[in-house]
Amino acid sequence: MSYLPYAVSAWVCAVGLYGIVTSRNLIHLAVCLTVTQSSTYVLLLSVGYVQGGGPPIFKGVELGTTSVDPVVQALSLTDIVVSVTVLALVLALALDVHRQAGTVDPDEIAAMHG
Amino acid sequence: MSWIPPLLVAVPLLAAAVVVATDHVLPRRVEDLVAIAAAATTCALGIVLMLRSERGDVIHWFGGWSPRGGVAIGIDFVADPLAAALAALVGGLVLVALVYSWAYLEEAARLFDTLMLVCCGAMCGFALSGDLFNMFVWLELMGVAAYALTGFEVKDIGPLQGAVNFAIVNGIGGYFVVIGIALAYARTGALNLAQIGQALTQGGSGGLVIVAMTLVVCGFLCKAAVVPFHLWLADAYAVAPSPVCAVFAGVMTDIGLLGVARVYWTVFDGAFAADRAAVGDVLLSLGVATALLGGAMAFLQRHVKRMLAYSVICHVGIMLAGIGLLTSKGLAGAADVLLAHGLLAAGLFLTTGIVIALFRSVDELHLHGRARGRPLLAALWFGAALGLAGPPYVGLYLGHSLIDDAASATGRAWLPPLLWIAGALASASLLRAGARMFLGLGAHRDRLLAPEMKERPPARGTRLSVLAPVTALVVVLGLVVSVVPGLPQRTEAAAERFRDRAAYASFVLHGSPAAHGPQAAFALEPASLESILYGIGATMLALALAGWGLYRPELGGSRLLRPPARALKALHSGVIGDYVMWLTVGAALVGGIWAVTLR
Amino acid sequence: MTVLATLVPLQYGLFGLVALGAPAVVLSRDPLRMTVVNGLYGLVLVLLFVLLGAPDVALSMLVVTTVAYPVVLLVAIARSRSSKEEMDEA
Amino acid sequence: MSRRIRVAAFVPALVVLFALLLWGFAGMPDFGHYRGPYGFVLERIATPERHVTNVVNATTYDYRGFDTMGEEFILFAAVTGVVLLLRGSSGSRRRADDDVRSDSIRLGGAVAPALVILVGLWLVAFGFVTPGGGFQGGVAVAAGALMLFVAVGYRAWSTLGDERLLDPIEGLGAGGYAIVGLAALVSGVPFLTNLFGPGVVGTVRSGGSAALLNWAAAIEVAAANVILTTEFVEQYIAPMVRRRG
Repeated sequence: MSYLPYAVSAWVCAVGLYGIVTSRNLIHLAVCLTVTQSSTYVLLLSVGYVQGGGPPIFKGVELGTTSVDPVVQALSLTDIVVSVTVLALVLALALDVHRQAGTVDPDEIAAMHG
Repeated sequence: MSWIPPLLVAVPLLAAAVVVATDHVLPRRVEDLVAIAAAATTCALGIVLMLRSERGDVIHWFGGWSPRGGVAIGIDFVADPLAAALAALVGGLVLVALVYSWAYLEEAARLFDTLMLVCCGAMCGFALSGDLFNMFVWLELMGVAAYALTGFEVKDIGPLQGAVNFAIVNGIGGYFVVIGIALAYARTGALNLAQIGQALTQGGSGGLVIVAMTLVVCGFLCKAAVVPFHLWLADAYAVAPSPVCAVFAGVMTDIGLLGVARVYWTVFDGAFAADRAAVGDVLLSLGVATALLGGAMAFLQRHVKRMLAYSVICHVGIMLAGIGLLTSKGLAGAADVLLAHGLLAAGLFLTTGIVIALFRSVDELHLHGRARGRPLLAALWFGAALGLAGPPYVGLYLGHSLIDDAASATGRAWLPPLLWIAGALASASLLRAGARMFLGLGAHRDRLLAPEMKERPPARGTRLSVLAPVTALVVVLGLVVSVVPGLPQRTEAAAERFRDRAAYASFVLHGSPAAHGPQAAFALEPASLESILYGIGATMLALALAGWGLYRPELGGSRLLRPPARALKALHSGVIGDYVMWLTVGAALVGGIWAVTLR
Repeated sequence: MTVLATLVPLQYGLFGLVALGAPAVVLSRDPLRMTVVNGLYGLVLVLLFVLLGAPDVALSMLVVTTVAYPVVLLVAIARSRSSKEEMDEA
Repeated sequence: MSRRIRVAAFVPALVVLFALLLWGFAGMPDFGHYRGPYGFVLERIATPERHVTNVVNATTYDYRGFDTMGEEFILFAAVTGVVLLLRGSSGSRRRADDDVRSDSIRLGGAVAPALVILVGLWLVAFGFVTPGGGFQGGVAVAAGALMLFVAVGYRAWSTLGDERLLDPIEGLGAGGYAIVGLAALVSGVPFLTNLFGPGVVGTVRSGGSAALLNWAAAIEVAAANVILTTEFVEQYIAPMVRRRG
C-alpha cells in the first residue's frame, strides 16, 4: 500500500498524456495539460509526507512535533501558479486560433496551415 | 563581486515591471530606452562576471542563507566562466534585438519590451542557478514569455499554431523536469545541485537515478529541440518576429543544452562514474541524429525562416554531440560553436527581417532575384551562411576543430565527418536561398521543396540606418570568433572546471575555493591539419550542394529523392498530437536505453 | 496522533478517487462537461492535500479550481461555440 | 499522419514510459517516510530564528524566496502575454460601452464581494501564522473583485478594471518584490536578505521583510487575476455589446 500514491501519480501523468495526444479540441487539450501537471503535485506532496505528521505550521503546536515536509509544499505552490498561467495562455491562444480559423481542432488547424 | 549574479536577473525583471508600471506616464520611446539600458547593463555585468569568474567561481546565496553543515537551506547562483559568458551573450542579443525592433516593429508596444526583458532575465537565471527547482522556475518563466512572443502576430493562424505547439511541448518537458526533481528529492532530500550530486555519489545509481536523469534531461532537450523533441521549433521560429527569433535561435534553444551539461556534471556524473560511456553515447547519438536531420530538413525548405529554424536544430545537434563526448575539449568545442552560431544565426534572422521588410516575402522561390542590387545584405547573408559551414579560421571553425580533437582523442574518428557534413548541409541550404534571392541564380521552381506558405508577412519598418549596422555588427562578431587569441585555451580551462564535480560541490557546500591553475596563455593554437582539411572540405561541399540545389530540377534525379523527402516532411506535420507522441517515444527510448545500459 | 492515524484509510480512498478522476476528466470530450468534472477532480485534490498535511497547497488549489480555471474555461468554451460570423463581428 | 497511426505508435511508448516511472518511483522511500534533511532542517530553525509559525510560508518567502520572485514574474509575464494575444500587438483595449448584466443580481451581490475581499486580506495578513499567504489571498481578493463585476455591472467594472489603474499596481507588485531584494543588496547583504529583524511570533508582524514580499506577491496576484479575468470576460462581452448597439 505504501507504493499506491506514487503509482497513482504515474497513472495520472500517463492518462493526461493520452488525453493530449488524442485530443480533438484545444480547450480539451489545455485541461489535459493541467491534469498531467496535477500528477506532479500529487507526487511532490506524497514524497514529503510523514506518517502521522501534521502540517508544518507550529501555531498552537509544540515545536518539534512530527510534521510533514514544508519544502515540497512550497514547490507545489509554485507549480500550481505555473499551471494556471499555462492554462490561461493556451486558452488565449485557442481563442485567437478560433477567431482566425473557426475551429479548435489541432488536426484541422494543421491542415489549414499546410 | 558576489553582488553581480543576482543583478543579471533583477535588472531586466525590474525594468520589465517598470515598463508596465509607467506605461501611461512615460512616452513610448522613453520606455524603449529603459528596456535598452537594462539589456545593456545585463550584457556589461555578464562580461564583468565572466572575466572575474575566470579566477574562481562566484557564488551568491539568496537571502544570505548559506549552507549549514553541508545542507543547503537557500538558493544559490554560481557563476562559472561558461555560464557567465552565456549570460553576457543573452544580454547582448536581447540588446541587439531591442535596438533592432526600435526601427523594425513600428507598433511594438511596451508588451514586446516587457516580454523580451522577462525572457532575458529568465535565461540569465537559468544559466546561473545552482538549484534544480530554481532552474525549473526560470525555464517556465522563459517559456511563458516566449510563447506569447511567438504569437506576436495574432492576426495570422501560423504564429498562433506555432505558439500553441511551442507551449504544449515545452510545458510537458517542464512536467518531466518536475517529476525528475521529485525523484531526486525523495532520494536525497536536497534541491541544491551540488548537494544532490554529493548524496548520489554515495547512494549509487539504480532505477530511481536513471529515471530521474532521463526525465530531467528529456525535459531540457525539449527546450533545446533535439530529435525527437524538436518538432515544435520550426513551427515557432518560422513565425515569430525576426528580432525575437534572433534571441530564440541565438541563445534560448542552446540554453537547454547548458541545462543538460550542468545537471549531468553537477548531479549525475558521480552516480554513473562507472558507466560514463553509456550516458555519453546516448547524448552523442541524439546529437548526430539531430544534426543530420536538421541539415536535411533545412535543405528541403523554401520558407527562409523555417530553413533557418532547421539550421538551428542542426547546430544544436552538433553542440550536443560535443557535450556527449564528455570531455573538456568536447564541451569547450560545444561552447565555442554556441558562441559563433548564436551570433551568426541571430545575424541571419536579422538579415531575413530586413528582406521581409523590403520585399514582404520570406519565400526563397518567390524572392527569386528580387533582392538583387543589395550588396550589403548579400554580403551579410553569404558571410554568415559560409561562417556556419566553418571554413578554416572563420565562424564555427574553432568549435568544430575542438570537437574534432575531442572525438579523435576518444577514438571516434567517424564523428567529425558526420558533423561537418551536417553543418555543410545547413549552410548549403542558406547559400542556395541567398543565391536565389540576392543573385537571381538557379531554377524558378523546385517541387522537392516544402509547399509555399499562403500568408504574407506583415509590414515592417525599413529604417536601414538602424537595421543594417546592428545586423552587420552581430555577423562580424560571429565570423571572428575563431580567431580571438586565447579563446580555445580559455574555454577549455573553463570547461575543465565546469566538469569538476567534486571541486564544485566542496566550493558550494563548504565554501572552500577550488585551486585553479595559472591563467591560460594568449596564443593561437596551431590547428590540426585534419580540422583545416575538414573545414575546407565542408565549405566546398556546402558550395557544391548549394549549386546542385539551385539547378537540381533541371538535372533530374527527382524521382529518387521525392519519397524520402516526402517521408521527412510528413514527420513534421504541425499536429500537436504527433509532436507529443514523438516526445513520449523519445523519452521512452532514452529511458529504456539507459535502463538497459546503466547498471 | 491517533486522530491522524484514523485518516490513513481516507487518504488511500482519496488517492483512489484521484486515480479515477483523472481519466474521467480526460475522457469527457464535451468541454463544458469536462469543466464540471475537472472542478470535481480539483476538489478531490483539495481534500487529498488537506489530508497530506498541506493546507496551504489545498487553499491554493481551492482558489484555483473554484475561481481561475472556471472563469477562463467558461469564456473560452462560450467563444469557441460561437460561429465564425460572430467572431468576425468581434 | 493519421490518428490511428499516431495512437498506435503512442500507446507502446506510453506503456514504456509508465513502466519507467513505476520503476523509478519504486526506488523512493516508502510513502510516509520522508527522510529529509532539507525539510527537517527548516522546521527546526524557522520558528526560533524567523519567528514564523507557518514554515511553508517561511520557505516560500524567505528560504526559497527567490523561487517565488520567479513565480511572481511568471504570472506577470503570463498576464502580459494574454493581453498581447487577446488585444493584438498594439496592446490597447477596445472598450465596450454598454452595460450587460442582469438587474436581479445587483441587489444580492453587494455584501458578498466585500466579505470575500476581507477573507482574502486576512489570508494574506496571517500568512506567516496560519495557512494562507500572498497567492491564496491575492486570488481571493481578485475573486471578490470578480463578484463585484457581477453585482455592479460591466461599466462600473471597467472603471475598476481600468488599465491605467491596474497596470501600475501590477508593475508595483512584481517590481516591489525585486526592489525589496535589491534594497538588501544595496545595503551590502545578499539579495532578498531580511532587513527588519524577525518580528513577533504568531502575529501579523512576524517574518520581517519576508512579510513585505508576501504583500508584494498578494498585490501582484490580485492585480494579475483581475486583469486576466477582465481580458477573458471582455472576449465574451464585447461582441454581445456590439450586437446590441
